[in-house]
Amino acid sequence: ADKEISWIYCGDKIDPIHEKYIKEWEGKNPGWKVTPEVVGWEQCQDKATTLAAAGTPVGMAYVGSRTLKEFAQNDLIVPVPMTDDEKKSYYPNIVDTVTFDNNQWGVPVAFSTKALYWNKDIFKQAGLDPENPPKTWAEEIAAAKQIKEKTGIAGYGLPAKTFDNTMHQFMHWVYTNNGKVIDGDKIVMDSPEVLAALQAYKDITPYSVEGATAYEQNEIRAIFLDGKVGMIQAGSGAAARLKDTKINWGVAPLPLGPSAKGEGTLLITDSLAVFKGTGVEDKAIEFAKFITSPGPQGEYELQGGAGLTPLRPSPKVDEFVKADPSWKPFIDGITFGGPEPLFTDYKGFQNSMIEMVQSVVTGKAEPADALKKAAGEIEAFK
Amino acid sequence: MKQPHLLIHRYKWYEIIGIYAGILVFLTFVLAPFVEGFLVSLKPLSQLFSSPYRFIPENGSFEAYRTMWVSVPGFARYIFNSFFISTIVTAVVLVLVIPASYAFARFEFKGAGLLLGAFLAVNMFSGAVLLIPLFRLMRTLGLLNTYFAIMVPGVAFLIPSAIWLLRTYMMRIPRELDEAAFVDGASHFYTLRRVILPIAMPGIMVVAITTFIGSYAQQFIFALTFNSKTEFAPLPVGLFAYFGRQEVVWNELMAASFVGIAPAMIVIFFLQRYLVSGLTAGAVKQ
Amino acid sequence: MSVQRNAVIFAWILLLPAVLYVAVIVAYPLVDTFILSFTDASLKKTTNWVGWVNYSKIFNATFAEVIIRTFIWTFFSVSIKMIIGVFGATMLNSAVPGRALFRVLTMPPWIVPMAIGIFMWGWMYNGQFGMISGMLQRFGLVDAPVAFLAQGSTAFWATIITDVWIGVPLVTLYMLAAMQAIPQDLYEAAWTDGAGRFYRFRRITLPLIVPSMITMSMLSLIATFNSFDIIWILTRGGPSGETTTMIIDTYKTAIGSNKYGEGAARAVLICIFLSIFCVCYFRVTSRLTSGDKR
Amino acid sequence: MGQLLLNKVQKFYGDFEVLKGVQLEVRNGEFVVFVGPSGCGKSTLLRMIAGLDATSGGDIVIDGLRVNDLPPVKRGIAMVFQSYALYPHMSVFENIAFPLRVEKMEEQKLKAKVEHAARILHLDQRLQQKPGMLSGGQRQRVAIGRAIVREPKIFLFDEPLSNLDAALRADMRIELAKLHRQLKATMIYVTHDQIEAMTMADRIVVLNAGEIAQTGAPLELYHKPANIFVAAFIGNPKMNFLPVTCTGVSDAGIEIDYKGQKAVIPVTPRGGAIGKQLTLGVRPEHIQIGSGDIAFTVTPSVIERLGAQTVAYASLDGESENFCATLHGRAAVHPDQPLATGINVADCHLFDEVGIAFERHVELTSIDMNLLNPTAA
Amino acid sequence: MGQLLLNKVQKFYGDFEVLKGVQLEVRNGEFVVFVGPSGCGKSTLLRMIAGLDATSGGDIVIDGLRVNDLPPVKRGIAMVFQSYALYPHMSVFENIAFPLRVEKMEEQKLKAKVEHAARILHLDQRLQQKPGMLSGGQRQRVAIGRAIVREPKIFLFDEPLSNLDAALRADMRIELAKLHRQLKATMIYVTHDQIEAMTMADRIVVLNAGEIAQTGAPLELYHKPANIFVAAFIGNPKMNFLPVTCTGVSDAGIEIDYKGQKAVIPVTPRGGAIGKQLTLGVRPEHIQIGSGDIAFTVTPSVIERLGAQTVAYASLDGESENFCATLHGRAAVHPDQPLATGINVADCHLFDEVGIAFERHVELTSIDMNLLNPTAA
Ligand SMILES: Nc1ncnc2c1ncn2[C@@H]1O[C@H](COP(=O)(O)OP(=O)(O)OP(=O)(O)O)[C@@H](O)[C@H]1O
Ligand SMILES: Nc1ncnc2c1ncn2[C@@H]1O[C@H](COP(=O)(O)OP(=O)(O)OP(=O)(O)O)[C@@H](O)[C@H]1O
Ligand SMILES: [Mg+2]
Ligand SMILES: [Mg+2]
Repeated sequence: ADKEISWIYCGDKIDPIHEKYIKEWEGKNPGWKVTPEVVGWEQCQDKATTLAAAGTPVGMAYVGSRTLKEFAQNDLIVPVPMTDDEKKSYYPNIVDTVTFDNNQWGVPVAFSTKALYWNKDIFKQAGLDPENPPKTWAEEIAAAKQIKEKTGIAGYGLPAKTFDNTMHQFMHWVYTNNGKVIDGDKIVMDSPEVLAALQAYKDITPYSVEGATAYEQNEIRAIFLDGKVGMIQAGSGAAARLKDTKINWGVAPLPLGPSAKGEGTLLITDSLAVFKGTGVEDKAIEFAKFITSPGPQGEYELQGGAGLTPLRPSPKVDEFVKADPSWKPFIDGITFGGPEPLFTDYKGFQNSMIEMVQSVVTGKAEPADALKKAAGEIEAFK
Repeated sequence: MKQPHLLIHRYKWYEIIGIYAGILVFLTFVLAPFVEGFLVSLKPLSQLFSSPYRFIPENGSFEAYRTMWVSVPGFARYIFNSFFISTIVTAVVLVLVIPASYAFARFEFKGAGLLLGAFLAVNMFSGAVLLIPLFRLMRTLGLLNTYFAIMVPGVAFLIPSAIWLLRTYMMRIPRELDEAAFVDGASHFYTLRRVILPIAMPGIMVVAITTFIGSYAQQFIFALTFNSKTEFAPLPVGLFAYFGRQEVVWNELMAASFVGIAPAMIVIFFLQRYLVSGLTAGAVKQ
Repeated sequence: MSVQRNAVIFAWILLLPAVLYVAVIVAYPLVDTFILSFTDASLKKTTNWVGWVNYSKIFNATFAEVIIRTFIWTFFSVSIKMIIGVFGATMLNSAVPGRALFRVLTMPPWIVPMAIGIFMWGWMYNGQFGMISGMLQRFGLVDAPVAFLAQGSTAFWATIITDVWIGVPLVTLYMLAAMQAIPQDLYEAAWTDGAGRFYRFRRITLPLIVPSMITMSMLSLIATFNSFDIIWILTRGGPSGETTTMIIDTYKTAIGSNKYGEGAARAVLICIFLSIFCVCYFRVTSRLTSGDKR
Repeated sequence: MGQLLLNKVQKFYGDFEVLKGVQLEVRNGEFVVFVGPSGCGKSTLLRMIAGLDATSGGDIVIDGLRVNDLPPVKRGIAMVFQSYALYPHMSVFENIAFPLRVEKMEEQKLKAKVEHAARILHLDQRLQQKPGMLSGGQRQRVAIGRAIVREPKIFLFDEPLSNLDAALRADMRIELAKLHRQLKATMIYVTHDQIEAMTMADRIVVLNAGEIAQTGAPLELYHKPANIFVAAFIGNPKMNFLPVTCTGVSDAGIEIDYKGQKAVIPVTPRGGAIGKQLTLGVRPEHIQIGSGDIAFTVTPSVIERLGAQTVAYASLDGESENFCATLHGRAAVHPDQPLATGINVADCHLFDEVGIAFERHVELTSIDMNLLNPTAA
Repeated sequence: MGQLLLNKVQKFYGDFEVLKGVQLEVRNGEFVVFVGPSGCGKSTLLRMIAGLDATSGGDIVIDGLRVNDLPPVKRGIAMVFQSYALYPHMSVFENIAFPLRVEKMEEQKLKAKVEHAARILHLDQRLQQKPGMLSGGQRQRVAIGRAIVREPKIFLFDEPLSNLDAALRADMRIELAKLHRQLKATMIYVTHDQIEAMTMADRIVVLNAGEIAQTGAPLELYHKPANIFVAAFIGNPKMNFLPVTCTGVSDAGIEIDYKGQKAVIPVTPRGGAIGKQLTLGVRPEHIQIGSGDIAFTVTPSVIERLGAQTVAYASLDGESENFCATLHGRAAVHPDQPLATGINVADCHLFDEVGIAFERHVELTSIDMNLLNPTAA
């Protein structure tokens, strides 16, 4: 009988491009079969974890790269070492997102970065230059204030719901101010850079969409699409949607904080992790590398609409950016971007971060205190 | 309007208004989310996220009720699965619960109270917490990725309340009926089958309905964890198919929800009489 | 005495399938959970016996807050459910045309898959696009959109309301049944003595449904205490943990952070709390209902 | 005051006419008993008087006021239900006090009233108990107590004794009769037990299928039943009926022929009876051993010896119904042994072919002076 | 055969001794009635005989076989329950056929049996109906039918008539008596209605608080009650009791003094009675208007005129209980008017200070020959 590589595939259905390449790979590897199991995004990762924890791991799963450390430390996954050539083919910093203990633990399969979207009509209405988006936090806050005061419309969309992307959004601010949460094994979050980011959050809140803690980023995006907020930071997916609206919009690199060294963003990747104990680890690695190799991956990520940023530079990408300049800010940010911090108890860390953001946004705590408290808490989650 | 014969049921005009107002308030609370859900299902996706809030959807249409079948092709199968699973679960629960309730209602034996309490305690642990041990068990039993993976734990968590309900009902059946059968030489089992079972039918109906609905509602978490095969997935899991990577197809999701619960609603509509009276009666009117 | 002994044996034969089933499917995982609560089980392949560590870890200021919050949340949710349920049952119990239809119309929240019901509430609570905020703005009661899930205080109540909504149909149904079991002649006697509708409700209906209310509130209490999906889908226990109840905390610990040992300890704690409740309940009811028989 | 007038009172359930225009006047202070077989409409009529059931036609007038549309409390009535309708969750005190609490009576006065009622009904010791702890008779008294405290003009009772056992029923009968004299209130009492009716009523109303069959004092119904229905219904064991032929009419009465024996029954004849098939009625207690104006031999199949009385049941030739005789306690009768019996014409009742009685020549006042003035009792 | 022996049968509920060593023998074909007040243990005893309740002590022997540990069906008994315990979902036919279905009797034979039973009980027309559509009496007959088809050795009835109304009760009494003669089976019948006991029993067993107070033929209990309890329980209205003093003893009987009047009661004396407080018992039906061996004047407060009889209730000086007299239907008594009455010593009962009767000089066989040979009835 055929040997099987089971693959937990997040989404509602298998992407046709992946389907095509699975066929191709199966054709090249007779006796092998890839059996994807489609699981909705909400439960995708939990399912892979549960299966592994219960001792029946799947061959391969689509997981957020942030969990790789936890999996690795608990001996659930096998390393997927990359050759230097392979590493070089990616944009900078991307390989870092899957690297831990000098080893790669997953193959990046999806990548996203963020940029600032602004509504030109609202800018105009508020007396701002619609063609000149804010370049720094100070400008951004000032613009938000002016919009709010002149038009009554919220100037900025700040998502702060108890949701994972609340931390992501904040990490964009940290990385646009050259901040860091963890350095090797040391928590370095209680730093002036991060404090400045948190202070900026506090400063912009009054001019943001009412009730920030009720919204996550997709909901904020919907408000922007509805023309009810001046600026948001969002992924490439927003651009695709904006094209269907009457809104006059622009997209620019994320504004920078006072300590910034250059354009930055949080680099979020999802990876294919190969689980230990299935007996097909080697073949699974082989397949993972195949399905993320420049050919298939390039086709997959440039379909647009899914909000993905290309993982590797290529002539095709350049062509693409030329055709649609709104892609540029997303790629420019990569150079100074940082990875999601890797923690053993990633959820614990994330909860503390969300808590910190929320306490500042709702005015329950001063930024400095909140930061100190969170920095203390996350020590336990390394 | 026909005047009731019992004058105590004759209302003054202001009482009628009061009652209908009360019912209106009550039903508003109960149905408001459905109204919202229904409106959502009528609006085109692009219009969903638009303010100011408009109660009546602009150029609303039933388009979602058509496209939902297209965007999630297996949807009919999910509804069928839900029905199928609930039916089997209900049948198994009844088979297990009827004799047990009879034992609790009729026999005095040591530890009856304790055992009854133990059944209640099952409800104190929510399924979510037991997920991992349950998963191991399902794997040991080799039930993963089958219909059984959803049915087996489902039955276990529905048994306690079913026993409580049916036991109360059976206790109201006059004991003389058992005794008469016993005197006539009927075995306990014969008595249960020929005497108690038919008389307890209204109570069994109630238990069947509540179990069916309970099973309908509970399938999600078990289905998700213990089953990976799309062909066995029930409605609640199917509904999650409308959550894309970036986008929830809200209007189709709501449309699908309404279509999905329609069969259960129809069942309830025809059985509500039995529901209320089955809970009330119990006593055998001779 | 053999007659009796045979009966007892038969009773056990009848019980055996259900008992065995529940024992294997539920009791086994329960015991597993109990044992787990004394280990450091996590994603790691090896687990160690740690004794009471998990339990001692639980007791800190934050968790005390969670416990208190859980109790308050449960208390309000159950009370409001009972109040609305009794109110609804009273309305549906009146002899007005259309009541059969109205009775059917109370059922949907019970039938609809829970997650869907919660999504619909999520829509209602949405500040920008939701019905409640929209209506309030339309009628000029507020001038800016209100995001009900944004503030701890409103989110707390929003989750309670949703929980109430899901629980109300069953409570209403039971209360309706309890009311219908009250003999009609009691009302006629009271009416003959001049008691008005409200007086009859207060002095006859209410006292006589108390036993049913107690039973229902206990069952409801167990369900509510363990109510998970509602809070999880609406707020994930936020903002700032202000809707985190014990079960949410347990889930976050066990499934979210993969600390199975600590999660199990929390689950055991929940069960202990509920058991204490139920014992008290049996005490109270047996006292309340004694001597009330006609 | 507690005077009640029923004027052509009708009740329909759908197309089914339960009460067919009942016409009745009840005097103040009277004790009226409605009797009749099950389903004849007694309860329905009572509930209409109480204001619990709607009236389909006719008027109900209490003390000159048409009350058809008034709620019960405004009619000045109190009702004692067959099931007692005690509130199981309230103590005896609270049960009795209920109507006063509704009125918001001041506590002091309320207490005095309840205690007074409890004393009358010998419930003083039970006031703090719940109804569940009381015996049937005590419950019944609580129900009456609840009616008493309101001091209604009219008491309505719906088979209040039917749930009690025989001994208790006898006791309660006496207590109710005493209570009636004590309170001097109008009482309307429904029962299907004719002994209750006979012993308690000033006046009995016999209902048959929604119509009044006869109204009168108990002994009037016993001695002068207006028709076969009443004759059969009143008296226990019930009257025996024999088919006879009318052979002549005179001032002394009607001459009849029973299987060849002729006798003149002292009743007032009505035109054209000669030759017709009539029905002769004779009560079991009027059959004597030996001979009489009409004599016949019966063979009892069942003998019931009650000590004080002996009841013999026999089948007569060609009759399907039992023929019954009540004899004294030591009567020498034995099953399956033929017995010579006789009846006197003075004890006989005679009914025409549609069941209407011929009036007997009996002076009722010679039996009970009260019949001259019923309300004086 | 259907012979039953109860040997020191005891029943405890916890520490509460419900039956205190009951000793009784029931002959084949006998109709035995257990009577006694509510709660005296009648039902418990019957259920122990049936095998529904366990025995705490003693033996139950049916036809020489100790059956204590046998299930009901092996005891050869059939039981008719007070509530009839009909299966509401089965037709009358199926209800009656139930015991035969349990036995898996062959269809043809089963049908014949059920139809035979239905004919006996006049249920032929009702076989296809459900119990809910039947009247009380019909339901009762179905319950009996279910007992009959099994052809048990012993029939057990637990108050089968208590749910019926008076008229139906009288009819069913006769039918049951007929049935007993027809089937010639042993029947044990529980009731708390002493009229039922008197009319149906070959032998009555009076139970009082878990003990047998007296066993005997109905008229034996009526004329020669062994103690005050039985004297009061048997007879309706119940016996009147007067406190008297014993002033002398002779062969003719015991001389007593009642408020100065002296009389000799014809009873067999027992040692040392002189000077003691005794109780004189006299039944209401033995009180006559005018005079007698003992005379006294009473003032009736309540008069019940039943037509055939008149019952007068009066209070005697210094007595709390009602004094009751049953007079003939046209007796000239009126409430609150003093009435001279008398009793004859031959009708009197006399009880010692602990309530045990002195034996009366009455020849029972002069009243009913059956008492010589009770089973011949
Ligand atoms: N709600 C109703 N709908 C239809 N018919 C009714 C209703 N209530 C009573 N009846 C009919 O009216 C008739 C009279 O009923 P009612 O209760 O007055 O009888 P009753 O004389 O009190 O009998 P019982 O002695 O059995 O109490 C019966 O034939 C009964 O079937
Ligand atoms: N299961 C039981 N547990 C405790 N006591 C009981 C039980 N059943 C009966 N008793 C008691 O035993 C006594 C006799 O009861 P039983 O039912 O035999 O009386 P009964 O003579 O049939 O009365 P009734 O005429 O009211 O039917 C009563 O005092 C009763 O309280
Ligand atoms: Mg009636
Ligand atoms: Mg009994």
